[in-house]
Amino acid sequence: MSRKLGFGAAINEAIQIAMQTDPTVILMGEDVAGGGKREGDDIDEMGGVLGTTRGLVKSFPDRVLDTPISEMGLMGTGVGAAATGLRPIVELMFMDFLGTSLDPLLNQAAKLRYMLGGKARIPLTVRTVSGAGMQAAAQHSQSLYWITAGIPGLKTVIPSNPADAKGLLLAAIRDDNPVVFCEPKLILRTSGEVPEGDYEVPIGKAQRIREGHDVSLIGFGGTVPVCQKAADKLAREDGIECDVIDLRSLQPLDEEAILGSLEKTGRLVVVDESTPRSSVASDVAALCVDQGFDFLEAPVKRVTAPHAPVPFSRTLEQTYIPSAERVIAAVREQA
Amino acid sequence: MSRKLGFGAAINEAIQIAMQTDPTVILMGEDVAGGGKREGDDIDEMGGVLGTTRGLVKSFPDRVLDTPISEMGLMGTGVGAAATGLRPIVELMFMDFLGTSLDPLLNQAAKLRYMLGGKARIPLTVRTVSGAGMQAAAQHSQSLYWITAGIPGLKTVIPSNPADAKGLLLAAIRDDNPVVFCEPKLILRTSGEVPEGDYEVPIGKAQRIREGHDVSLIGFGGTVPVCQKAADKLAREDGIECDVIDLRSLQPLDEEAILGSLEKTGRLVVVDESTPRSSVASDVAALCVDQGFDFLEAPVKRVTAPHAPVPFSRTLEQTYIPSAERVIAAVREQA
Amino acid sequence: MNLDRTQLLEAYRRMRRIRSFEERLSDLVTAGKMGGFMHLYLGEEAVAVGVCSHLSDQDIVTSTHRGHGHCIAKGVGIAEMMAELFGRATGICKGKGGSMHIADLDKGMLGANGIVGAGIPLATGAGLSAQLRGSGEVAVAFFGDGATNQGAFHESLNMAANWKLPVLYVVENNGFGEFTPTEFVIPVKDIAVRADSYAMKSLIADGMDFFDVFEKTGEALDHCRSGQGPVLLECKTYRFGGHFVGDPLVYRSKEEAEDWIQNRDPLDGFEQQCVEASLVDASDLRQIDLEVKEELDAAVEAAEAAPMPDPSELTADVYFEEGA
Amino acid sequence: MNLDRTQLLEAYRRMRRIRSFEERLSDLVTAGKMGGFMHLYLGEEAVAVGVCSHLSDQDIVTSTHRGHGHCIAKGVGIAEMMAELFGRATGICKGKGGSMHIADLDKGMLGANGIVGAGIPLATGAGLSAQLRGSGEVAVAFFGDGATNQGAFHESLNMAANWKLPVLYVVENNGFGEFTPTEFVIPVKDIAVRADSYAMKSLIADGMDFFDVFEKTGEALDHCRSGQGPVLLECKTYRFGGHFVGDPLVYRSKEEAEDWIQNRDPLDGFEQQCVEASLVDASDLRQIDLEVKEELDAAVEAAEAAPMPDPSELTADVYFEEGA
Ligand SMILES: Cc1ncc(C[n+]2csc(CCOP(=O)(O)OP(=O)(O)O)c2C)c(N)n1
Ligand SMILES: Cc1ncc(C[n+]2csc(CCOP(=O)(O)OP(=O)(O)O)c2C)c(N)n1
Ligand SMILES: [Mg+2]
Ligand SMILES: [Mg+2]
Repeated sequence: MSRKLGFGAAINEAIQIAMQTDPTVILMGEDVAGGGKREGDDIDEMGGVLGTTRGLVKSFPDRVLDTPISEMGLMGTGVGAAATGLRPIVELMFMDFLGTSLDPLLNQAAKLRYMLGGKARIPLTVRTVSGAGMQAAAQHSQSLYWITAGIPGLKTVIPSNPADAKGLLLAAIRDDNPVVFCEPKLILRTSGEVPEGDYEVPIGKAQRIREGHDVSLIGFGGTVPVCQKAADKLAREDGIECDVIDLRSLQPLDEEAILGSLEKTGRLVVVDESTPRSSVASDVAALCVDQGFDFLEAPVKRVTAPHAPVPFSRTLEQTYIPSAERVIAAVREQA
Repeated sequence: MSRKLGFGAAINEAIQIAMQTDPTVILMGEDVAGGGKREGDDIDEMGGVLGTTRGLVKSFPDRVLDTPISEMGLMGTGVGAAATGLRPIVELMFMDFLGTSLDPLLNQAAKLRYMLGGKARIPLTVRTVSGAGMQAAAQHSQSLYWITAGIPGLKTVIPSNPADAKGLLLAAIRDDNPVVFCEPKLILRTSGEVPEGDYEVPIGKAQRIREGHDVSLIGFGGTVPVCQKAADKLAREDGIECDVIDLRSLQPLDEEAILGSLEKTGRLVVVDESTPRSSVASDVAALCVDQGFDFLEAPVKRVTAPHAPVPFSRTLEQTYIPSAERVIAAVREQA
Repeated sequence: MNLDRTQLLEAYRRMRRIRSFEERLSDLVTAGKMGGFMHLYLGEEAVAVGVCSHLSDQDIVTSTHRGHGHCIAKGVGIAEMMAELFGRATGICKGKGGSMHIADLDKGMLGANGIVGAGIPLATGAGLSAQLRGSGEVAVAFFGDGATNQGAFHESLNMAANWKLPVLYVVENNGFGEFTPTEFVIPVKDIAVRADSYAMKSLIADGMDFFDVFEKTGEALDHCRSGQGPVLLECKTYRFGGHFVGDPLVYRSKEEAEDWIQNRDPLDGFEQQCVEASLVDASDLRQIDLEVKEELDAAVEAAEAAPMPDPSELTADVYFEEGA
Repeated sequence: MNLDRTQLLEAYRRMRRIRSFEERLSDLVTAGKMGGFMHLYLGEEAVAVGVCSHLSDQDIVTSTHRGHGHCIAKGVGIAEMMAELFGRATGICKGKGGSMHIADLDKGMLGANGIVGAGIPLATGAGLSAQLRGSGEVAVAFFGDGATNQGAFHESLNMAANWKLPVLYVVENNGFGEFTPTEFVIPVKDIAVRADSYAMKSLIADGMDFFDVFEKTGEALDHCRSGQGPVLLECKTYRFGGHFVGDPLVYRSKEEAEDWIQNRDPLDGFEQQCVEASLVDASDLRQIDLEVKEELDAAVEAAEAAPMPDPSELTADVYFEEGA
């Protein structure tokens, strides 16, 4: 059974299920309850700055914790709690706030198990909103998953639709490793079919969402709809059939899926919302020119944001975000 | 005129010259003076945890500032001072401490000029020690230049010898952009010829350090000697002549130098001390398979650290660091 | 209190400008004419204006996500600000910054900041710069109660205290950080006590009372300027609107808000005190209200007519380039 | 003070173990037999042992770069520790952690930490976990005076105070952070006053006196365990050696150091108090000294004979893998 749910509602449902099925799951972050614990007849909760976690504090009053604005402290607290018997979901309101919360991820969560010779387990999930698209400007619009995906010891996932959001989040919460879960602004307001009940989408597996033999389009998160749109148009206008792959997981990377598609098509375009340097897009291209060298019939193209901060002005922001037009141009360039 | 200097002494000399020639240059960081301002006949300064800045506080007592252990605060203070008339050199003792100092770099220094529509200038230099090789273990051995190189608005440079260290640091200090200057542990104890006086090595220009027509070896910082060693052995044992390029600057990247070399050789191996994901190595490979596609005669190989934290044990650490043997194996694989 | 009539009228003009500017923004965002995350300063006008009335263009201020008030109090032009918020090429930041990054270095305004607490070390650096250059300038960091829970607050105040930097730290305690009441996340009644951790001077002002803020700021700046080091000034205030434009305000009681809005409006309070003491006439203030309205109409009209930024701007200003 | 003879002897044994273990390390590093960045706890033994004498294996401690003392005080075996510092496969962390990451979760020791201040939020999380699980356990964060200038300190203490977490924050004020005297970077005399920013209970102990540390810890833990929230305990102490092994110690006066070493040695002080009060005989202590020496000789011998880690270990333990 499934029904249509918004992206946020799917996430909310996943947390609800995780907390019901495991008493050690807690949710903490800035305003995840949001007034929810205040007394007063005319007082209600906000459930997060985007309303995603609304209702959870009512179901689990002791396990939904509003924290002070202290990202370093709250992230480190999450890591400490994860190492000692809880399974915390930490909300980092916007991914840009990695700036104030990096150490507990980079030097603690990611390394504790290794440094302790395998004795520790850090079942921590970090939920965070990433990317541009809401005119939130330079400090609230970054796609910094390239940082978390680059850090050994962390996993990073990014769903492209509500059903995957629910299943990937459940998998992330139940994973015994620290997992960063990105919620891209570009698709935060979309909705889609979401299965009922408890299910997981495995971490590390990409999904083919359109079958084609001419060119591989590799997208993830908010760029998946962009790839789909480009594929539609290329099929219609150029008769080019795209093999569209949704990575879903940025670390581990499903190398098999990427190389398998490349083997079939010989041409590949990777579409990444982040800036180009040190990017997942570069990793995909580098994989192709190493393991997939013999399959390559054309240059691998990366369609990314420019090497620039995210601008505020709507017209500039729209130019900043990878578009179907740019994907189409890249494909045509290859042909 | 030149004479032999250690890597640290070359850096010290550059700072000395910069402070002499510009009264707005200041040096701040944890223990950069190190007891140097204490009274007492039997008291002397340490000049940094590795002694690199020894003597500077005596020459410039007001402009060499020991800070509390407060990386976020001191980095942000550096940014604020840079925006308002000073030209600070901030020492981040180890690059791993980006974990506690990222925001002022990521969200302030790198973006202020852009966000302010071009009005601000941030002439900030961040000196930091990077990489493995001293058994300093997981939290004091990371090569995190892939993070700073990936952030639009920052520049990142990494010298491979004392002469470049001096010239690149002078260029960094005088650059009106925030520049991250890495001092790799692998070569911190080496010495070499260093010109006297005031000179700059331009940021953004790679340098060919060995000419060859068979394969391009791209290295930087501590991997340059590794490339040289591999090139020597390949010439001797296999008759393979390597074109060895020292990138010197990781952002901007000298794409012309990389592609020029690839055009000549058709084969390329990039050697990067950092972990493989979101790496400079991936960027170089991605550049090759895009702009250099027509030149490629073999897979581009990346020789990097594994996707793992840096281990403590000496034997493991030595296996962790890219070796000439691994470079040679990569080249032979390509042939 | 040593403000002459001209200064009083200017202070009122700036408070009124903030009030009218932001009421207009609220309308524009609600009407869908303006985008982005928009946080309004309504109700807190006396803090920014009370503090900035002591400052020159050379003194640096750093601000927050709630930064329009600080800009206007510091003398930034509302026409360029309005153009910025419309994302136009004529904006004070060429349309690239927006509400959370609005700034004007020419006026010593180093920027609104989308990162809570991040302005605090920047101001500390500006204070260090002033001290080392011997310029006699001061730096002022504005930030909220919530920001005092950030590590950057602690680290900065400690550094400034050690070095006796000329920095005034102004905490605008408006009772909330987003939707969370301050007392849920700060276990002390007065944030000012946090200065004691750094042996730093602190003061508390009624943030709804321009005159109290002005007086306490004067005392604080005397301390800073005379080389005695930084001061933490807590201004008790209240935001009349939501955390952002569009906030349904479900998390606070309507009564509480009404009480502040009806009885503690800083513009009303200013008028009452001035008129009672015969310092200015009410008619002077009405005249200013009118002028501000006209100024604002013109600003909106000009902004709406202005061009959007050229696409080439996307990658301009990322780096400073020699000769560019 | 309610310690019986067995407990006293065990406390002494742990202090002596720390002392002898680290003196040995110093020799080994100086002789070039051991690598890495090594920070010794010599002189501060009474702090770790005074505090940990109150703890069980279930109570969590987090530590610092100067972590051997906390490990030994918490009951971690010195043979496995020694093997770790030699980088052997038999090390407590399989040779992957080394001095700055030495840890043993089975003993509730969550790890030394190379990042100054980073253990503080980890302990806060362990306290939150204890509270939510209703386990009755406490968490203890050990950290230096220098670490109290980190944002993580401020943020953690504030959080713990708001939530009344069962966490004891122990600041080991040894007068220096690396080479910088504490008074250059902390403008208050007693770090304990920083607790006031969070309305948190604080206590000060003589860190060279086991009995004072033990007593104050007892008071603090009663407070934590009874649900009244966290405590900041400042222990005034001194490190007898340099910041790291190899430190030339040019930045502090020899007299100052000699005074502490000659007159304030925590082991001497312990012995004196115990013998004077006839709680134990000096001969008991000499017997322990001997046993510790033997234990140590064996540990070094075993470690030197142990194999280095297999190269395959390089990429093992990066992730937890189902069934692995
Ligand atoms: C580092 C960081 N964390 C969280 C946020 C999200 N955020 C924006 S404003 C705000 C509340 C700030 O509260 P306060 O400092 O009291 O200022 P006020 O909004 O009340 O003026 C929060 C949590 C942010 N922008 N930056
Ligand atoms: C985040 C971070 N900054 C700086 C350092 C370098 N460092 C290691 S120990 C130390 C001094 C710590 O002083 P304190 O907290 O007083 O502890 P002590 O060494 O005196 O025990 C410093 C600055 C570090 N390891 N981590
Ligand atoms: Mg507030
Ligand atoms: Mg200390």
